Amino acid sequence: MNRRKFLKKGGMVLSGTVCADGLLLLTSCNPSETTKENRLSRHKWGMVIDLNKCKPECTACMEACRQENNVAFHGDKRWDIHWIRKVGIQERHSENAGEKMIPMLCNHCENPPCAQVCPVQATYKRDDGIVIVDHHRCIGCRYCMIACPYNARFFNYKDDPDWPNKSYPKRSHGVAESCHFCAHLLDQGKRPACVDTCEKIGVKAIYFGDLKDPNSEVSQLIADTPLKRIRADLGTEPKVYYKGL
Amino acid sequence: MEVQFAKIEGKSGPFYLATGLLAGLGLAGVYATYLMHEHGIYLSGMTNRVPWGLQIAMAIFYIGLSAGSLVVSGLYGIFGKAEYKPFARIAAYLAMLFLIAGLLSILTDQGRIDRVFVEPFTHFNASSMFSINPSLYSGHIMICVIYLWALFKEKGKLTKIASLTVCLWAIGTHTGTGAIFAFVPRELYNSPLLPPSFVAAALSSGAALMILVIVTLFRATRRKIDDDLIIWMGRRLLAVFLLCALYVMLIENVHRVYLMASREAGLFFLFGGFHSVLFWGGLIFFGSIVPALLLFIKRTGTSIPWIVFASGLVVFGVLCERFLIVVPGLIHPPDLFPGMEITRSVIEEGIVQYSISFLELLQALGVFGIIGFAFLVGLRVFPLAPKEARAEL
Amino acid sequence: MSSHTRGIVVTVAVLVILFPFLYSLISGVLTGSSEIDGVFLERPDPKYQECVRETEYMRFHHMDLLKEIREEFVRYGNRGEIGFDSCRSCHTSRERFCNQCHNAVTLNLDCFGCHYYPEPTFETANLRKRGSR
Amino acid sequence: METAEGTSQGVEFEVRPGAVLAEDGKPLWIDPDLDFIKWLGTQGAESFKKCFQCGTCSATCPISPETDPFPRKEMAWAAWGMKERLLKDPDIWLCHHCNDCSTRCPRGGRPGDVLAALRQQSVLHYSVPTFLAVWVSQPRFAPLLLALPAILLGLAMILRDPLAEFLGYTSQLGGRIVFSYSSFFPHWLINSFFGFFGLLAMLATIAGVFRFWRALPAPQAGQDSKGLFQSILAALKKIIVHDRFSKCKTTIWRFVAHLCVFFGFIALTAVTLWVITGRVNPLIQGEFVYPFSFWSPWKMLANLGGAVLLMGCILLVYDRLEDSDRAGSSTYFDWFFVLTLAVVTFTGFVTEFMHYLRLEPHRHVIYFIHLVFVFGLLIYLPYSKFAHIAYRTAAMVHAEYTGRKWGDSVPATAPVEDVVSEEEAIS
Repeated sequence: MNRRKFLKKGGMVLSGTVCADGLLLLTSCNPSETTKENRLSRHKWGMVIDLNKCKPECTACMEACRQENNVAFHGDKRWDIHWIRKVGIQERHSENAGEKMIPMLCNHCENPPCAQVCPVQATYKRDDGIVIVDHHRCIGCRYCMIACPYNARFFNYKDDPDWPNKSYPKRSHGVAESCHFCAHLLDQGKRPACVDTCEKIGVKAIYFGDLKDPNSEVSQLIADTPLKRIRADLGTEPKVYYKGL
Repeated sequence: MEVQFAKIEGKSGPFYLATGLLAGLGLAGVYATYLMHEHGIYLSGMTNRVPWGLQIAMAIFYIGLSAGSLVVSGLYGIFGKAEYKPFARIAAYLAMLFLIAGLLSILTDQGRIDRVFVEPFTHFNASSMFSINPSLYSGHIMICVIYLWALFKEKGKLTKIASLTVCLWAIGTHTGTGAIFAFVPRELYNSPLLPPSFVAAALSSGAALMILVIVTLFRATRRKIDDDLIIWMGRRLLAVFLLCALYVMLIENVHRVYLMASREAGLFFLFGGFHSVLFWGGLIFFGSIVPALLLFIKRTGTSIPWIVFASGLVVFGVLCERFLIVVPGLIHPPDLFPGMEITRSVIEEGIVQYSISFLELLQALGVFGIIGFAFLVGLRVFPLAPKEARAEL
Repeated sequence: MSSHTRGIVVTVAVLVILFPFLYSLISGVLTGSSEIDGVFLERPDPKYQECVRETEYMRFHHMDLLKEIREEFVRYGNRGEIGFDSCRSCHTSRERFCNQCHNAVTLNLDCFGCHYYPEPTFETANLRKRGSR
Repeated sequence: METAEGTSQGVEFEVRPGAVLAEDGKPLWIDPDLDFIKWLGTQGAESFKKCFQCGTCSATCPISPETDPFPRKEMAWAAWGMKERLLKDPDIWLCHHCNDCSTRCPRGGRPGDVLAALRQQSVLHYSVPTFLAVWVSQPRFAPLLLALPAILLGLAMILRDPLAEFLGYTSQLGGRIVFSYSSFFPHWLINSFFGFFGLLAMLATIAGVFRFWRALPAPQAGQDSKGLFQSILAALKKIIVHDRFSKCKTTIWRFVAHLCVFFGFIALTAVTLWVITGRVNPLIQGEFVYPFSFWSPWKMLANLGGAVLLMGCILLVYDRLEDSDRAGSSTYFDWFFVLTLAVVTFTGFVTEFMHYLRLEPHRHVIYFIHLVFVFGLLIYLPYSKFAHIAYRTAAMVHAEYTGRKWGDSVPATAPVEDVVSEEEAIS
């Protein structure tokens, strides 16, 4: 009958247009973004934290980070965001062992699970090794937080009204975030806020530098002092080293 | 004898009441989602340590339920059991709805819903299970639609092909869904047995739900149905799937507890808190043992009410199982410093709590309302249900 | 449908269809411009002669340019001489420069929930607005 | 008592008043156009074979004229295959396909459907160029018909930049901020492109209607003929208030749907014209801002009209699908027009929605589909069912012009409660 024929034909045409849409979308995919040639690949940033120098009750780095990057703080442990946080640990089943305070931040893994699982390539590894989130693209699926074995990634559960550093953007609620080694400062040739502050207050427990440059401070330390990385056994190749862990 | 299909009248009071209720639920869910989208996901019970909650659990539960079509269509389409043809249409339609429900649950769980329709397409990440699976689901929906069309048009050959494709594709779908969790470095997630166990649980829950729906539908609309069909589905299909799921789960947990590396996590899963109650009580006892007994004991296994009761229990058990896949793996902390224990921190370290918030629940109910509404309307609009279902043709 | 109700329906329909025309007519006569939401584009300080691209390009493709800059900076760390902040060096008022036009065509911006663009009425800026990238 | 001469081998004819005579008053020798009869059969109108000229249809038709009423005579002419006669007949266009006749025909014939088929025939016959009408009327050309606008629009998009270059449009945009849809398919391009083809379609329609009008019988002496202008005014009034259509009993819902589609379409047309002429509109001092804000009166009218139009389309489709006995047989000719209209409306709303959501790049695809269907609706106007806006108007004007009192009298229809029950059944 005519109507059915027409509907069938219309269906064919419609499905055709749908395929066209799909094609259009596919062509607009660009999965291999970070292979683009750029100036970043000259460096590979790394960090060394000397736990013997780090003062247990000092939270200067956390404050500096919050001030620099407008990290949201609500006063509620469930939703607070700490790009760098201090964790107190001690040996299990041994009374005598004292407590150590360990600054923990995103380890900027060589093989970041978060970037592997991000469905929209919002989290990715820059060519200088920094694992960074494109907050314009994140859809807030929180799969990266599931995948991160360090609890180093956080989600903006709600907006934080105050805005300390106007020259750096905030994040709207609904996107994930984590430490980015203050990439915006690195691009201006400066150092991350935590590193600066730690030096300013005269502790200098955090060393930061280029792992590709053999005579940078960090490379030297890695070369001639026993350093440990958190859960290196997971094969994620962290780039944050700890001295005296 | 040719099977006659017919729309339901859908003019009775209960019908309108049910559709109205479900639609109301759907609207409530939409409102809850709007609130979260406007003010932030903190309105749900999720936290920085438990970033996935009820919605994801419901999503994989729905995806699992869609396996019901796999079972029935396999019976009719592949093994050519003509007496199960009457259920094929309902099965395919339900499968479609459940897959949509899964996608809806995932969608409503996102932080930036406005970007979900754009970024995953324009920046597809082939290495992410979370971008592979939605494509699997949508493909599954497409195939279900084709299959449904073939059933409506009584196209024998196409039906066979379509049902075969559905089966193969569904294996991919459910394995992929399991892989979302299995391929992630967390003690309670990364187990190669998770996808198979997911498939097994999916099959059992799917079959159970089919039994529930079919019996309820036929009783409610006063259609004739032979008990043998239901009994066969109950004792041959459901029971077997149940045992498979139980078996895989047993292996998984024993392996976890046997190995020193994951013993602590395994023990936490089995005896670590409220979720253990869900595990032993909901999943093992009421979700598996009781229904298995009910199905295998001859007297209860051959009476429709008992089979329906058992199916209900199975569905409930699988719901618990889905919840147990998602949440315990998150509230159990990753072992940051082996051999050390964390004394204090500015965020929640160690074992944390997850409590479902009201709006979250509303969201889940909303998704259920939407697909329930679609199911009832579909029954009224399309000739889905057969006039009668006989064991011998 | 009785001819009476039909007459009413038709009259209402015709009036509704005529309404905007009459509206434009009257407002045109009264205010001299028929567009209530006519876009007043803030003219920047005369000492800035031209924009970072020629005006036509900016009118058609400012969003593309912004996206381009964004990708370059965020994903490849190339901070060119043009940035998101370059706009506000000339176009000081976000309210008049961006929002008016975007509100006029109901395209919501959510740039300013995260990016700082000095505006006296900052608290009232649409922090919660969604629907654009 | 007079006798027919010539070819009748001396057979005598008694010529009763109202009998079918040739132009010279002689009895008519009929040579049936068999292909025409066959073709009618393929258009779901074979039921004229059942007609035994009882005249129930003409009696029950609520809008049939008093002087030689339809559809009885059309049924006879169809049965006799008098194609020429039917093409000259304005009454097939006075029929609004109420199907009051079809539901009451004692023989189960369906005069409504027959006249619908005859209307298609008349469009096929009068519209120029004819081959387009043939394409529109046959399902096997559907892909071609959908491809044609797509190809033309694709061409336009390829020519977009060189044309803009050539016309220097990019430098004449004044202070307008242009948003993505416009940079994708600029308004000057839409206006010129659609304007050009719209003009062609309009010319074709006028040509067709002119041929139709010429074929219609001129007003005889004794008919109290209004002037042409008066007739047009009267006809337009009847059309706007749906005077005839509302008399329909059986397909009362089609009347409601048509009311919605009619005014929705007019509203959208008004907004479109306002936008097209916006740049040269003396009412608009200063900038003409497009797209409108959501709360601009024009946008509100457009959204309202679109909603009404969409509702009407859904009603139409539902009415046709739900009970083909009542709504009459739906041929491909009907579906082509109804579905095109529905798709245009729907995709239009999707486009707007995606514009608000800024869904790149999907919205361009949808927008393109929308444009393709709008374009199809436009260029197939003279050949699709859409042409009824011209032909039926002409027929109604003709009815006034020849001073026929059609449908003003109260028709002998079924009792009222019958009608009421029908309406209940429908709603």
